[in-house]
Amino acid sequence: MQPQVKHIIEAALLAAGEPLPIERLRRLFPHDRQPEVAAVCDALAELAKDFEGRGIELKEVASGYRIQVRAQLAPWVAQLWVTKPGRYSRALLETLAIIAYRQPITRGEIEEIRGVALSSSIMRALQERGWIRVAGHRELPGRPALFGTTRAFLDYFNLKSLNEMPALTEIRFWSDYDAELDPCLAAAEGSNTAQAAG
Amino acid sequence: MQPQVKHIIEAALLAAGEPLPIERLRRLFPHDRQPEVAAVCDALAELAKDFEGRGIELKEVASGYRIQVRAQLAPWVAQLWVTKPGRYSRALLETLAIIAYRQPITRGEIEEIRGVALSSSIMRALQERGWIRVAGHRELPGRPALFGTTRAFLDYFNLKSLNEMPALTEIRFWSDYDAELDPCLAAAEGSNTAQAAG
Amino acid sequence: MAGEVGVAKEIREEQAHARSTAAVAKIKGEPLASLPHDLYIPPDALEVILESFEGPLDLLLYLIRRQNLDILDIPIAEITRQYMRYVELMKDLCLDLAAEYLAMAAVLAHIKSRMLLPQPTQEAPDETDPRIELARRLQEYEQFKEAAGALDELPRLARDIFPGRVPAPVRRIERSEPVVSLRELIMALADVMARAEHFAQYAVQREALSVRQRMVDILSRVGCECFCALADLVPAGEGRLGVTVTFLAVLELFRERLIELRQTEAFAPIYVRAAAAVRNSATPGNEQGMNNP
Repeated sequence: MQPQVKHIIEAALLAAGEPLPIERLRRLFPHDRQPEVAAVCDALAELAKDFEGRGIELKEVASGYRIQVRAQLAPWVAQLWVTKPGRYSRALLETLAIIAYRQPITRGEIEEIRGVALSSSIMRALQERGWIRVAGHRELPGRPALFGTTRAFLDYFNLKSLNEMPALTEIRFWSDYDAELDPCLAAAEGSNTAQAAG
Repeated sequence: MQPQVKHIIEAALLAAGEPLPIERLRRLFPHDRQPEVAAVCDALAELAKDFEGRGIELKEVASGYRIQVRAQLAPWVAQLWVTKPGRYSRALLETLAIIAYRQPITRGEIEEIRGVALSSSIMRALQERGWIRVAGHRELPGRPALFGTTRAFLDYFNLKSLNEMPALTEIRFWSDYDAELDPCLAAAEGSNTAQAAG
Repeated sequence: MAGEVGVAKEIREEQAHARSTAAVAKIKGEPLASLPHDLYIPPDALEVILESFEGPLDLLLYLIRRQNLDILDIPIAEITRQYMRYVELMKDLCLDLAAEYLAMAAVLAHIKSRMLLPQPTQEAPDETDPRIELARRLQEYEQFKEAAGALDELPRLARDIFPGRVPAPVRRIERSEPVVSLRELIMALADVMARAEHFAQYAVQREALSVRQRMVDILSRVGCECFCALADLVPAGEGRLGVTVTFLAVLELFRERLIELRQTEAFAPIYVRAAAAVRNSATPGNEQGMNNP
């Protein structure tokens, strides 16, 4: 008996060990019997529904779909491993955050924002983890490399796209401050200031 | 809400990546709330039942329990690891082209034309692919094999006979022409041109 | 270590001083009478704290935040004094003081000197006010400092996210063959030709190709039959050209001593067979090629 499309997809997602995009799921089937993209999507939706109320969930991340333990059950499952994953240094996290929000960005620009020189070991560590890559070069003397984040970065942090990253706090401008300082002035200049700040 | 024992066990078995014995499954829970062995066994039996008719199954192996893909789904899941076709080396393509135009030809003669020694792996690869064969031997010391192309070679390149291969004078024109073209454009048009030439 | 404790004491005094003088600080324009108590820093922890600053911007932010000052209205003179204290302390503790700390000290001193100059009070700070640039840099840095914290909080693999991974039945992995286009093949040959200047001696014309093919056809045919009538080697329907091509191929094969020709008497049919050596070794009819010796 031919297994259902959704069961084949479930088995493949669990066997793959990495997120699988829809195209790769379609290629599990012989050429002449490849399900349409819509059919694969339907099967994925059914799977997600089957998992409701259970310990696992279907999650779409940047490079495709994966089956993972539901967040609520993570504390139990984490008991399986004695050693806990290490922490990342603030310098590494700040660098990664700047690249994620400001990409493509050169090393010099990162240093400008952080106000300190950037150690090579941090950039190497980020590249070795596959979280950042050289996305191009800026047309400046020395053609400095432009860095950007990878799909692996998004996968690691359980994100589907950069849009899902937490929003940055807004930068206030001097004009905002003036408005707060002097309500009368603010009333008079209201529209101008808002535009300048926007 | 406290998740069901069965769902915690399912999540742990899926995340572990190795078989888990019953004792290890019990230790997922806090000391004072560890389920009895019988309760774990019940949960495992329920899980096995849940998996019926699906792409995965619960299996007891020597070191414990694990969830695995059902054997019937192997044909589909194995597609995940079908390697993408590689590319042939320049040397192999040149060798094949020389044999096609100069057959029957000995290995030494191919080397003379190319100006470099010919590796055995290239000739073996071409023979394994079924594109060349030994058509005879030249009556010289050592009786070197004479190579020629096969019908499979013609079939692959969609040719009825060797006559349909472009004349060498045309080739010279092509290469001059390509040098002027943007390399990307030339690559993109590769298949079209090949069809036109065939 | 005594010196370190001494400096630490100084720092605490300085912090107390900052608290007492911070009454000038404004939060959203409101003067603050008293500030929340700053954290008491035990002397042993000082070094750890100082080492934990990510740079001059981080240190400045710390000084501003611990006094609940508004980044847009920093009391430059006071902050500069505090900043220099920390920089001196880092020097005293022989911390690897990055040059950036000193560069920032210069920026602060520059701003301070400008503030001392008389300014037209009624006008809003113009574009050249160096405090604007400092406030922008501080805010921008703080943005990413917070973003780094948020990134750290995101669920991540192996800590919060556990993907399912199960074994699959082992199956022979299929190997697929590389794809080659005819064009690639031709271009490869063009390369050979370009390289070999003496290629002219191998020059092959379109017409010659059919002779070459016929040579191989004949060779494989005579390999499997003992004797073959020359006439039978000419495929029907090829006309005069077919006869010519076959004849040329036979002559070429004969010249290369790959075939033997037999004629029992004058004008009798001519028979072709593979040369003795070819006969013994060729694998006739095996289109898929033979295994390498």
